[in-house]
Amino acid sequence: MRSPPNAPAGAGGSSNDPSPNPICRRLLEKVRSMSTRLANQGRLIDRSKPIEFTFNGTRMTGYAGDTLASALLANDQLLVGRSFKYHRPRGLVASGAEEPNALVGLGTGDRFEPNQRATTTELFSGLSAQSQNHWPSLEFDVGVVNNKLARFLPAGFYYKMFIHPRPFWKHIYEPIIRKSAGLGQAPDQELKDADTYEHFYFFCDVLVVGGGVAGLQAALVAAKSGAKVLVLEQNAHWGGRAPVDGGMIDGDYPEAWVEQALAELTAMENVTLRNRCMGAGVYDHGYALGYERLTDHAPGQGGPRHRMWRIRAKQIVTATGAIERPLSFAGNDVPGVMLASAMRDYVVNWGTAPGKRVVVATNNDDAYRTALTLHEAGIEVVRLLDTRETGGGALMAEAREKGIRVECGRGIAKVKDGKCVTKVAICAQNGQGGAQEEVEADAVAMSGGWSPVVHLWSHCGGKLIWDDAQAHFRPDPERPPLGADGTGFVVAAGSANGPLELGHVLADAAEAGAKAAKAAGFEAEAKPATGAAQDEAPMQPVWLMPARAEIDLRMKAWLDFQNDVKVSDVQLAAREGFESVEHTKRYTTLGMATDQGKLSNINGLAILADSLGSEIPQVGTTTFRPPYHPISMGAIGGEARGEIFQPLRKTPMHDWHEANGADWEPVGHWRRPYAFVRAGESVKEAVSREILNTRQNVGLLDASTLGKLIVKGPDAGRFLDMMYTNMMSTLKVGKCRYGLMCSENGFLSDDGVVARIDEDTWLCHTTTGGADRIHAHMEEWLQTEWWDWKVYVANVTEQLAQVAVVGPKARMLLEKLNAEAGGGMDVSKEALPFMEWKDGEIGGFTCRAYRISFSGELSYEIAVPASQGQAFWDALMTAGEEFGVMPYGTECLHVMRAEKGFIMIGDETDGTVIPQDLGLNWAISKKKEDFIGKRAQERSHMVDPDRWQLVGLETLDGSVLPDGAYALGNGVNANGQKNTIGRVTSTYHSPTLGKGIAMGLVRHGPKRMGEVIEFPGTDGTTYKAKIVDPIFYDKEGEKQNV
Amino acid sequence: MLILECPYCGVKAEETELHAGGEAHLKRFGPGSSDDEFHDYLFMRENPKGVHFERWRHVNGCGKWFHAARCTTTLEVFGTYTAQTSAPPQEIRDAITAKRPGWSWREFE
Amino acid sequence: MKRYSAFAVAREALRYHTGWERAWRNPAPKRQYDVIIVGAGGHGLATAYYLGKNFGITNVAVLEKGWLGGGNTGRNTTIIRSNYLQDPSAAIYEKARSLYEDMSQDLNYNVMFSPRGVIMLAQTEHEVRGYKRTAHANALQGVSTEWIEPARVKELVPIINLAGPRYPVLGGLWQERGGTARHDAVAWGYARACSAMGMDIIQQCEVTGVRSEGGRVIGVDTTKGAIDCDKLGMVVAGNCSHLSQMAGFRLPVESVALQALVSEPIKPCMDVVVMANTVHGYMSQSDKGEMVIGGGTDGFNNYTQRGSFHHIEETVRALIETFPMVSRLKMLRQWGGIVDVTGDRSPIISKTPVQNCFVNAGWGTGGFKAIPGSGWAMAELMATGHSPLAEEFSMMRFKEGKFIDESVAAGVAH
Amino acid sequence: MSDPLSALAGARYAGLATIEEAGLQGMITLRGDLSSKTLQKAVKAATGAAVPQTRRIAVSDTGAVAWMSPDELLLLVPYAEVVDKTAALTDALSGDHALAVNISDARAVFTLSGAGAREVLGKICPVDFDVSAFKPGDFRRTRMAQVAAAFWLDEAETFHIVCFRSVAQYVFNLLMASAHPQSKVGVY
Repeated sequence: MRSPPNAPAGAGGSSNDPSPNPICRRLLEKVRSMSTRLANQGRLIDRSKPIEFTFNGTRMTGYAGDTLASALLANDQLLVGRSFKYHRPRGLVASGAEEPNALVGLGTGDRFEPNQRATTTELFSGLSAQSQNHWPSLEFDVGVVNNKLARFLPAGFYYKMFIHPRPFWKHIYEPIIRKSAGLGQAPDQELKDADTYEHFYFFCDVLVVGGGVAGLQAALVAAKSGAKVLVLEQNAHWGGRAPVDGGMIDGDYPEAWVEQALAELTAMENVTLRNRCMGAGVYDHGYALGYERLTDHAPGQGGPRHRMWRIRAKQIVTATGAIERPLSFAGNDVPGVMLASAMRDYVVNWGTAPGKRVVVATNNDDAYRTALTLHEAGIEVVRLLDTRETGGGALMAEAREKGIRVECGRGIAKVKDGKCVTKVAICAQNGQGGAQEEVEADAVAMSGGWSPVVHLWSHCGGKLIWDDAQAHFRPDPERPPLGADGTGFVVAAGSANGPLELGHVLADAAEAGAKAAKAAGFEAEAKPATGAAQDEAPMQPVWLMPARAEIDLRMKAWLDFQNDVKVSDVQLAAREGFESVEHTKRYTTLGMATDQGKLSNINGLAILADSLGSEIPQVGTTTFRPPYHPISMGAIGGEARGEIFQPLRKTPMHDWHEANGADWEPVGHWRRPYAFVRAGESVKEAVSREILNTRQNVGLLDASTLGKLIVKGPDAGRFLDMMYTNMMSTLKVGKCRYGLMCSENGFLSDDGVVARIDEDTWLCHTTTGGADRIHAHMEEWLQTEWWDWKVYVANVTEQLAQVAVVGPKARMLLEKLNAEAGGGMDVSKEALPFMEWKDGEIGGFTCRAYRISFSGELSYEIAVPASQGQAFWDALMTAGEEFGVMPYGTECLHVMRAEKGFIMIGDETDGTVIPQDLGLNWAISKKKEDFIGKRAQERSHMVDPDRWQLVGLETLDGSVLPDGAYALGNGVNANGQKNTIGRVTSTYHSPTLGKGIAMGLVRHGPKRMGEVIEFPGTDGTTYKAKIVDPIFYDKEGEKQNV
Repeated sequence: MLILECPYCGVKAEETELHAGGEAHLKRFGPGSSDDEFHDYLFMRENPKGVHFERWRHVNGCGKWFHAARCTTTLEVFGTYTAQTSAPPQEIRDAITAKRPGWSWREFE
Repeated sequence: MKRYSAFAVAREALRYHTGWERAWRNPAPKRQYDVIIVGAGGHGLATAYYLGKNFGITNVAVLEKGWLGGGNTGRNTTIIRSNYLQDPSAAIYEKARSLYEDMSQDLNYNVMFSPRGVIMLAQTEHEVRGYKRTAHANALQGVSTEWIEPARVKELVPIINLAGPRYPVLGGLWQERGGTARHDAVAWGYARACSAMGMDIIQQCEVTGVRSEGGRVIGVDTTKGAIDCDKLGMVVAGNCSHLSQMAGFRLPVESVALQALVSEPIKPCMDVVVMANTVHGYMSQSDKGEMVIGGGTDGFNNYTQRGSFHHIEETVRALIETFPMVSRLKMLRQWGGIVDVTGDRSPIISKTPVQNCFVNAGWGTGGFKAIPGSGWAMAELMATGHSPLAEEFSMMRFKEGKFIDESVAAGVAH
Repeated sequence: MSDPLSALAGARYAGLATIEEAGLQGMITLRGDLSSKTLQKAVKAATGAAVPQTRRIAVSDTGAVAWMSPDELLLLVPYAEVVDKTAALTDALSGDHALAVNISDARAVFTLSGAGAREVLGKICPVDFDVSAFKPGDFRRTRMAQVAAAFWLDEAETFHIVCFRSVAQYVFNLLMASAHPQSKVGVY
């Protein structure tokens, strides 16, 4: 007897422990006794490397090289999940990405992932999987009551039911439906994904998707032409189906040829090979996504879990193979019914027996390979049912020779319902399902023919044609997806292109490789390897088994396994007028499950066409959408998470703010301190303190985020006159002027102080976050409208750290700094008057100082090189100590400007406000013929005297008006909405004045000074406010001008 | 995911390096124009199914605005050219004619 | 029309559902109709339905070049809310929302309107102010909406990460009676009801020309022949420029691709619709369990129904930041639709320079939620020449500078 | 004046490639007519290098000149000399329509060296880093994940990366993530 390959290494003790504890031993024995592992076969598994895993808490063992699916099968775990709608027990149907049933919750905690396909999950040590969509357990699921009611729940039943009474949908019906649908559990809401992800850009001449023999053949031809080639294979292993399907390539076994092709490709410098990397989608202009799973087979090993390749290829070869179609007979969803090719895979690749007595049903020759494989592995083939009256070709002869009982013109009437296959009723294919014989079997292999995987071909608009002989859609070479140059950029190769026979596949793939290489600009020669396989008889399209099955059979014949769509559902949809394939899909949910109809689409189409009395090509297909197979959201997001979710812009003093209590406010990608909060203080208290201190002593504001643009050239003045509503060309050198910018649509878009630096140079300040936008705005006009004007613009925002030194003691502070440095810029009123600027040194720092004020106080904005910003800030803080200097944040800035009646872009403006609304007519030049926005402001609605205009607002009791409140007018409008006559744009408590102050836009406002208007709050209170002048503080402007 | 070749720096820029700037060759109407002229200038766009001329800025690159001739139903690009012109250059128009005989767009054909 | 009900389903079950009749007839076009609606999407079918229901006009054809409900109606993220800022928007979206409430009963078709609530997250001070302003406006507009604090947001959306490192949630604008509906069912329900009123829904019938005489519309040419009409309504998102050109006028719209995606289905984990505008992502969970996610629009004219993938990336990373569990879900399917965008991103429901020819277009990214209100207003405008709901949405507003700009309150128009 | 500070004070990380903040670098934005003899002379005087070809950088012993756009160059000079050199350029070009601005403090500069350098950038920039596609002396302005950046490659296969100062930390973190020791792609 062979010693069991799985020595007790993983069973709890070390491998040389002679006495594992009794419980473990018992478990182990149980596992072994249930194993369906075959003694031989299993080319992908390494029997010297057993791997422990758990399924629904039960410990099981598999081998390195297993998928979770093959390991479950080897542990005789036939039942793997429950279906979406009827909660029917389901087993494995397929062996790859097309599997609809075997979806599990994988992993735990911050590495849990729902809906993972067992067939594409490589087994690893410690894997823990849970089956889905059942309660309380997989074996006993109360949801199966839906199955009993299936007759009452046909396609679209919910559109016809649950209509009355109205509240029941939201409160009763919908919650129940939602809970019973939904498949896997949601990941824990409080945990963050433990893994990281990344992207990678890659450029190549030819991208080959698929590492089967067709992909490798195409890659060889393309690579030999000198083209830069990238080959993607979704599985861990190369070679695709060929090693399982047999035949000979260049006189050798396919496996050997694959190895040699790989060696050859690996040796070529112009070739990159990636396995575990799926071609997920094809997009315009040669863009393709590769989805590389780096650590899914070994979680937690460090490094990114998935890498998304953003590929630009001149040409894309889709060598994505073909997928076998199920046959539609009653009970085709019972666990143990499997695609014939999948069954062959499980035997050959993983050495697992899906059963001991198998019925094979087919309409083509390929399933004979399965029968022969099973036979060879010692598994009894009870019957081979061939729907074709004359049966198959050479393979049939071989099968009969080996003693396999082949019956032609036969099919399956039904498989007995249950959690596994027990009995199979056999009937004439061309009948209504009257059973002629019932055989005992524990598995069924079915083959309804093959459909090329045309997804990637179709994603970007490639069209399909119907192939009558093979009864499938294949890429129409005349109508490929078109690239940037208007020519095709995708070439299908091998069975993805239609050919199924090995020799044809290789020849077609070589042609495809050559075609792609040539289209990418290389000279290529299509020299295929020679493939030899047995001749096959033509397949026979079979869309229903038996062909004239009665309704009770059709209601049990599944098309879409996961979404529980049956033949009868599609027929019902057609009967009710859902004739378009898109209607049928949506009405029945056919093909909308997580397998996206890889198994069900063509079968469903055929049933629909038949129901409509139409031909399949006339019915057409639904649109194929990316991705080919679901890809992780993590991979799509890439590296952008946590700290690097988005760029965070920092001023040179950012770290100081952070260390000194900054309560941050996001402004674009910048962070600005909202206030500097001290220990024991609330944010609100901090704001009050900052305001009072700045008004009484001196405050510092980090104004570095304000945009600073240098505009220079002989035409700069003329240009700025177009950009601003004001006249900037007449500004004198050394002076500053507050300027407004509008969009061409007339609305106020930005403001800031403009300084004239010299004869042909201006410096324009923008709002925080406005720098890039306004810079782009200027460049746009300069490059696309006035390209003959001589103006250069440079954005110097980040070159400078800018500090506003504000308050009655600001000058004293600067003078002290100068004194300490032994001299510096004269900052007296005479030397540097209000609205002027000067270059020089303050406290030893080279700087430019502007006498401008946004607070109404004596104020200097001082710009130093960014590299000196922190040092300058430190110097101001140190020297200012005796004057009570404090930093202040944006909220203090906002309140102080509101006290002064200064407008704020984004508060008083919202993209619908023109300068005229804000009483800013003084800043709109009447002398200029033109500026951006001028013509727009002449339109009828813009000159309407009823436009709301800026005023100040004060509540009668000194309280603060609610933010965003609207002023009530009389009556209602034609739609029954209460009329409004204005709104609050800014509202604050002013600690300076000890009361609430607000600004707002009010209809005829400036003419209604003193009137009291009402603002209904959302709290049930109506606030009364008096219309007042918007300047609440220092109306004469004496303080800023001292 | 378009690729457009910047005519200034030659980079075959992918869309994320570019900023789309709407229809090309607009004639600006300012003060003195009629309401209709101004309205059409600001809001009336060709929005064709087929050949279109549009503005792009190589924003994550050389920063220059340029023009592209592109088909809106296939995303085929016929060519890119300087923004400092008020009409598509002849070689661009010829390139389009070769692919889309009989095309027209505003006054151009 | 046979009524739908649980009893009807049970009765049919006993005879294997062989007795169901067609949901809508499949007629050949007549020579003449009182009204032709071009476009059998949600808006077009709703227009026809309310023409019949509210005005008794049933000699109506709805022409569709593809299959009904196959445009943006069948490819949007199904969000329904009405807490818009500006009066005209609030009026029409609230009309629509209130019609959704009774739509299943009205149409005898379960459109699965699910008033599960919609939250728009405020993640900057600017958004906080914008949404408070909207709440004030809504109170006067008769739209029920409410500003809520972060703790309440977390209660409603347990999967949210309130303290995201970048944009902590500062609160939200909550509309409890907003929600979602089954998009296809809205089109199918209207189609079935229109058909039952005797209207002809003619699919696979493309309009190839618009005929007019003396500045007045008289009919259309189609791939199924010429058809006369007294009045013509154009309700063809993604094609309105094309169609208006046939009628001899232009529209201030541009067509761009808008994308959406869904995750694989999971058990219920989010009962409300969440929109996070600062980071550009919105998400709800369908009754099937899929997380339905809306992406952004491309900046360039596009008729391919395929958008650029970087918008998907932007949306997904925003959602991962807002709902960390999303990271371990998988994208099942992505798709695109063509939306028409106007100069102020608000729609046009308007008379046109051609007499008796009306247009309903430019819904941008927000059309689904408006369907019944839009159909109601368009029907009223076509039947009577005047509709208070449509008044401000006239295409003349662009000339006057009288825009309806919803972007002003930090919100976006979807 | 105090000692000037660069954005990240010489931060360093070694993974798939070595990332180093390069400290202060004198940088001048020069806009003007690149074909003008006066300009070419002034550039040579400031940097010792000639005006480069499109998307190239010209390096001399004392400085370098990078092609930014058809009317813009980036001049690299010693940090200590940048103020004077900017003034000298302005002087030399006073008769022309030109603009010279010191932007040394507006930027951060990183070097990225080692065998994995091309791959690290390939994760975050939509640029072909194949040795045949990106060569020493090539200069490229592009997008680095979500920010604008520019870089060039020197003869020692070291990339020099320039980004805005405000996003220096973001770029450094981004490069660190891309250079994670267990994230080798292995294609270059």
